Amino acid sequence: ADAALPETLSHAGQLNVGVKCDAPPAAFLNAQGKPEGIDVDFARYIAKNAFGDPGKAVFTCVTSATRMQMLISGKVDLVIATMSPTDERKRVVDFADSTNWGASGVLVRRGEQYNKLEDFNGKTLLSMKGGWQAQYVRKNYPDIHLVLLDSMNDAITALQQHRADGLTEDVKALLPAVARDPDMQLSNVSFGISWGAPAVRRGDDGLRNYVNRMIAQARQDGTFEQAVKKFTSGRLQEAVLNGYLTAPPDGSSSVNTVLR
Amino acid sequence: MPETKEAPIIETRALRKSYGELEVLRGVDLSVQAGERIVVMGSSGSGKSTFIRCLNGLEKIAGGSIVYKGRDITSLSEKAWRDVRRNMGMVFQDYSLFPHFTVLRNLCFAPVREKVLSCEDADTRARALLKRVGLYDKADAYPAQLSGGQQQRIAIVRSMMMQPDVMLFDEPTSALDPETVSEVLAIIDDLTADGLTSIVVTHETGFARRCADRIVFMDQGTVLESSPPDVFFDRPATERARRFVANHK
Amino acid sequence: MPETKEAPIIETRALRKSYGELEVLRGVDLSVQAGERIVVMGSSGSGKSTFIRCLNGLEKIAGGSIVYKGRDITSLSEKAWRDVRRNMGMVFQDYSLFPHFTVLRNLCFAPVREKVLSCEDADTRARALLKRVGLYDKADAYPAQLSGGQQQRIAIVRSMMMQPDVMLFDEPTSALDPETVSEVLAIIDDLTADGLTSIVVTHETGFARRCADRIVFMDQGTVLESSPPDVFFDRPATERARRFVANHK
Amino acid sequence: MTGTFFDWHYLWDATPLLLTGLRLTVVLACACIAASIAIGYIGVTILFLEVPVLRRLVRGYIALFRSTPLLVQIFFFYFGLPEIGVRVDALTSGIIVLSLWGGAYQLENLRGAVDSLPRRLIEAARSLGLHPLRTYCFIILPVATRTVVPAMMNTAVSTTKNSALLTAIGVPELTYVAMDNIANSARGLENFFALFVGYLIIVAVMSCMSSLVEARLGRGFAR
Amino acid sequence: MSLHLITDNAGFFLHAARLSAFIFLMSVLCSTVISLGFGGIATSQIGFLRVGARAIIEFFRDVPLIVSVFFVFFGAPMFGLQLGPVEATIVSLSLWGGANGAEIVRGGICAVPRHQLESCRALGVRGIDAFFFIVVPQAIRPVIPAYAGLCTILLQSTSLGALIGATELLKGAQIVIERSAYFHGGMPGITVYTFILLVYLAAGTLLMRGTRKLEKVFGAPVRRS
Ligand SMILES: Nc1ncnc2c1ncn2[C@@H]1O[C@H](COP(=O)(O)OP(=O)(O)OP(=O)(O)O)[C@@H](O)[C@H]1O
Ligand SMILES: Nc1ncnc2c1ncn2[C@@H]1O[C@H](COP(=O)(O)OP(=O)(O)OP(=O)(O)O)[C@@H](O)[C@H]1O
Ligand SMILES: [Mg+2]
Ligand SMILES: [Mg+2]
Repeated sequence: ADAALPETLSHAGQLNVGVKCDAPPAAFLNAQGKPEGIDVDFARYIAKNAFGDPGKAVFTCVTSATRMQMLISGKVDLVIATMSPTDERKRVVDFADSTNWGASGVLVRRGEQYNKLEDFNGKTLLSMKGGWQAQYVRKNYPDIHLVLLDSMNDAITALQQHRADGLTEDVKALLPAVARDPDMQLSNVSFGISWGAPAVRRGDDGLRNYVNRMIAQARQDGTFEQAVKKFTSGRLQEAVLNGYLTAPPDGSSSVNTVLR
Repeated sequence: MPETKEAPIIETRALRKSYGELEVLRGVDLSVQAGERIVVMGSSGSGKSTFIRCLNGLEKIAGGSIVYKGRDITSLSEKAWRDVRRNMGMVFQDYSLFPHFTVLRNLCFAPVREKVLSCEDADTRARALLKRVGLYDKADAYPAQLSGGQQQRIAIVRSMMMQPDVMLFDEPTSALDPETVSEVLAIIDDLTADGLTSIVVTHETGFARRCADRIVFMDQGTVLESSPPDVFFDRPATERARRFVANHK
Repeated sequence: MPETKEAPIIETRALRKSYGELEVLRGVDLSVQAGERIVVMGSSGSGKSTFIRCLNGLEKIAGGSIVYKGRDITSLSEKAWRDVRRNMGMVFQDYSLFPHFTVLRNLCFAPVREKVLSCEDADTRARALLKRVGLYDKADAYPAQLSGGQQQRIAIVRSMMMQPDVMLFDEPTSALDPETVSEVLAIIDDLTADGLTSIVVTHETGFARRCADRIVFMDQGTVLESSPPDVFFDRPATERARRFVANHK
Repeated sequence: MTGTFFDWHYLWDATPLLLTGLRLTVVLACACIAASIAIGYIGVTILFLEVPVLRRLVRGYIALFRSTPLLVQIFFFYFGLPEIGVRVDALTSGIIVLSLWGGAYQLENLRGAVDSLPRRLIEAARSLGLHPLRTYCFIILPVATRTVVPAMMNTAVSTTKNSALLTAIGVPELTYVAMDNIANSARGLENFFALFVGYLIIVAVMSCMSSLVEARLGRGFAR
Repeated sequence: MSLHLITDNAGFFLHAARLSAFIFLMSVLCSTVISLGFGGIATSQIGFLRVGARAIIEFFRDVPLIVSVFFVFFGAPMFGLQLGPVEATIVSLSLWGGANGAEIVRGGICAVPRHQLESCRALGVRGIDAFFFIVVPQAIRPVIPAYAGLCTILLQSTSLGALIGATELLKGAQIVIERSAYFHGGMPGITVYTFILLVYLAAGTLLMRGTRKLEKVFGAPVRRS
C-alpha cells in the first residue's frame, strides 16, 4: 500500500464511501443489489490504490437529503454523490477537487420554446431537493414557481403529466430522458456550470489531499473515461465525457470552485 | 283455555321461534280479550321476552300465526308492521329513551314525524301525560338527568303517545332499585286501569296478584298455565308452577 | 343498644368516612357478638357498603375506631390488615371470581400463595366445601361457564377457605335473577348457621326475617335502628324505618 | 451543529418560510379532515343500509387503505392517477390520498359506534313505528356521532400529523420546508425546534377543539 | 404492466423486504419492552414518576412519526450517537411505538375491574402477588387488539425508512424504478408501486389473521362456553 496513506483510511482499513443508489449512471444498485456506476468505479479505484484491493471500498447508500449527515456522523468517510460545492455546504463539510462539470439546463416538452430562465416567470419549474439549481433559481428568479422532488424519475413523470413546464437539473441528468422520450427536449436555456466534487469531513485534509491526487491520476490514466463509457452511450456519453475530461466554457476551475 | 264469546284483540296460534339450534318458543297459544290485563311470568330463559317481542314484530317468527283484531299479521311487510306497531306500545327493561332528545322531544318525535299527531296535539298530549305521571316539570330535561324510575316512567308515557290499543311491558322494573319499583308499577296500574289491553312480563308477584286479570305462566317456550292470580298463586295446577311460586315466596 | 356481658367480637365506635366533600358515614356505632347473625338494611346510598368495606380495611376511615377481638385495628399497617382480613371473609355484590382461573384454583389461590394452607389441605378443604354447596362437579370449570348463582356460591366458598371468624356479605344476591336468589341465600343460611359470625347487607326481607338475629337499619350514614327482625318489621321505632319497611312490603 | 449551538438568528430568518409551510399544513389538515369525515358518513350509511354492490366496495376500500402504508399510497396515487387519465398536481393528489386514508379510519370509527349502539335504542324506535330511514337519520346517527367524537378527533389528529408524509411528493408543507432547510444548511437543531413547536401547537389547538366539541355535543347526554 | 420488472428483480425485492421485516421485528421488540416499562410506571402510585412517564409518552405521541424519524437520524449525533438509516428508523419507530404501547398497557391495567383487586385484598393476598397473578393475566387479553393495531402501524411505518435512505421495500422499489427507467425507459412506477402495495396488503392481512388467533388463544378460558 501507499506510504502516504491518509490516517482516516489506514485507521479504518477500508474506504467507507457514501454513494447514491438511485442515480444511474453515477451510482445505482444493480438487480443483485450491488452498487455500480461511474462514482462507484472511481471509489473502487481509490481503494485499489490505497489497499491494493478494489473490494476494500465499502459502499453505503445516501440520498441528497442525508449525504452530509452521513458524513458528519461518521457513517462514511467520503461522499461521492453528485454534490456541488456551495458556500453553505462548505461551512459543514470540506470538498475535494471537482471531478466533473456540467451545465445546468432545462428539460421541456417538445415544441415548447424557452430561451432564458426569465421565460419561466410565472410558470412552474421542477428541481431536485437539495440541488443547487433550486437554490439558484429561488434566489435569482423569485417569480418562478419552484417545485422540489426527490428523484429524477418523479420529476420527469411530473413533467410528462403537465404538472410543470420545465425541469432544471444538470444537463447530464436530463439527457437520458431526452434519449428515451421523444416528447421531451432540452430547451436553449443554459445557466451556469455546476461542479460535482467528493466531500470529506471538516478538517480531514489528509483524505482530501489523497482524493485530490487520485482525481488527477484517474483523469490521466483513463479511469474516468473507461467508467463513463461503461455506463453511458450516445449523446449522454459525449456530454459526460466532456464534463470529466475537458475544461468548462466559462473558464471556472475544478479546484475549489464555489457556486454562488 | 276457555273459549270466550267476544273475538280476542290479539291471539297467537302455535307460535314458534328458534335462534339457530335453540328452540325458544315451541308453540305458544294465547288469546287476549280487549281490555284484559295479562301478566306473563316464568323463569329466566323461558321465552317471555321472545314471545312479547314476536307480538310486536321485533322478531321474525318461525311458525304459527299472530292475529290482531281479526287480521292475520304474521307475514306482513315491514311497512305494514309499522302501522300495527303504532297501535301497540312497548316498554323495555332498560330505559331506551333517546339520549340526545329532551323528554318532550322524546315523547313527540315519533308521532309528529310519522304524522300521527300534529305538533300542537302531540305537545298537549305529552304534557297531559307527563302531569299524570308526575313529571310535568321534567319536560325539558335530558334522560341522563333523570333517575332510573323517572326514565322508565317517561318510556311508558312515550309508548302511550300514539294512543295504542295494546301495551306490552318487558320487565319494566327489573333494572330499577327496590324502592322505585313500586312507584313505576303504580303508574302502570294507573295507566292500564281504564280499559287498555296490557301484557306485562314481570317477576313482581305483588303487582301480579293485585293488578292482573290473568297470569300466564311460561316454561321452556310453552304456556304451562293461564289462570287468575289467586288460582295461580294459591293452587297452581302444575308441579313446575308450584316450584316457581314457592321460590317467589 | 343493650349492653351484653360477653366482649363483642367486632365493634365500631363513632366510625366516620367521607369521599371528598361527601360525608358517607357520620359516626356508626355497632357491636357484634361472636356467633351473631346481623342483617344490615337501608336505602341506596345510606352507606351500607362503605361501612362493611371499612370493617374489612378496604376503605381508610376518617375517624372513630374499629375493635376486633378486643384489639384496636383502626390504624394497622397494610401488612397487619392482611392478617386480619384472613379471619374476615368478604363476598361482594358482583361475583368477583378470577376469570382466568378454574374454580378450584380460585379457591386455593389465596390460601396457598399466602402459605396459610398447604396445597393438599387447600384442595381437600375446597372439595369438601364444593360438595357442601352442590358444585363438586364444577371444580375444573371456568367462572364464565357458570351461571350467576353458581358463581356467587363459589365466591362465598372462596372466602370461607381461610376458615374466617367473621363473614361479611355486601348484597350477595342483588346481581342474581330472582329464582337463584333463594338458592344462594339458603347456602348463606346453611354456612353461617353453626356459630359463624356474619354481617349481611341485603334487601331480601324474607331472608332477613328468617335468618337474622338482629337487623341494623342504616340511614344517611348512621345506625337508626338495631333490633330483632320481628320488632323491626312489625313495629319499627322510627318514621324513616316505617317508610322503608312499607316499600319493601 | 456548526458555529453556535442554537442560532436564534438563523431561526428568525427562516421563520417566514416556515410559516408558509405551517399555513399549508393547516390548510391540508382542514381539507382532508372535512373530506374524510364526509367519506366516513357516506360509507357508514352504505354499510348500514346494506346497499348491495357498494357495500362490498366500501369493505374493500377500508381493507386496502387501512392495511397498506400511507407513504406507499401517496406514491402510488401520485404516479398512478395520471395513468388512468387524471392529471392533478402533487397538492391535489396529496389531498385525495390523505382524505381517502383518513376516510377509511373515520368510517371504521363510525361503524364501530353504530354497531355498539344499544340494540334497545333501535328497537324502541322500531316499536314506536318510526320509519327506518328516519330512525337512522334522527336517532342512530346523532347518538353514534356523540360516542364517536373522541375517536374521530384522534383520527383527525393523525390525519394532520400524517400530512407531513406529503413531503415525499414535494408538497411544501411544514416538514418539507424544514427538511429542505436542513438539506441546504445542515441546521438541524433550529429546524427541528420549529417543527416540534409547530406540530405541538396544531395538536394542542386540536385537543382544545375536541374538548369543546365533546362538551357541546355531550350537553345533557352523559350522566 | 410489465411483470418481468418484478421477476427480474425478485432477488432484489426479497432483500429489501427482508430489511423491512428486520426493521419491523426489531421495532416491535423494542416497543414492547418500552411500553411495558413505561406503561407500568404510568400506573404507579408515585406521583412524579407517573407524571414524568406521562409527559414523555405524550411528547412522542404528539409529534408526527416522520418528524421523529428525521429527528433521530439528524439529531442523534448531538447526543453522541452514530445511527445509520436503518438504526435510526428502528430507534424512532421504537420510541413512537413504545409511547403508544405504554398508553395501551396503561389502559389494559386500568381496565381490570376494581373489584378484582379488592377481592384479593379481602382474601389477604399480597399486592405484588395480586398484580402478577390477577391483574396482568387479565390485562393481556383486552390489550391484544389495540396492540395488534399498533403493530400494523409499525409494519406500515417501516416504509418511512425510505425517506432517510434505508433500502427497505419502498426505497428498493424506488431504486428499481430509477434503474429500470434509465436503462429500459418507460414508466415502471405504476407496476412497481402496485406490486409493493400488494405485498404490504398481504403482510398486513397476515398480521391481522395472526392476532385474531392470538386473541382466541388468550380468550379461551374467559369466554362463555
Ligand atoms: N338474540 C338471541 N340469540 C340467541 N339466543 C337468544 C337470543 N335472545 C334470547 N335468546 C335465548 O332464548 C332463550 C329465551 O330468552 P328470553 O329472553 O325470551 O327469556 P326470558 O324468559 O325473557 O328470560 P329473562 O327472564 O331472563 O328475561 C334464552 O335461552 C336465551 O338465551
Ligand atoms: N369511591 C367513592 N367515591 C365517591 N363517593 C362514593 C364512593 N363510594 C360510594 N360513594 C358514595 O357514598 C354514598 C354511600 O355509598 P354506599 O355504596 O355505601 O351506599 P349503599 O348503602 O351501599 O347503597 P346501595 O344499596 O346502592 O349499594 C353514596 O352517596 C355513594 O355515591
Ligand atoms: Mg326477558
Ligand atoms: Mg352497596
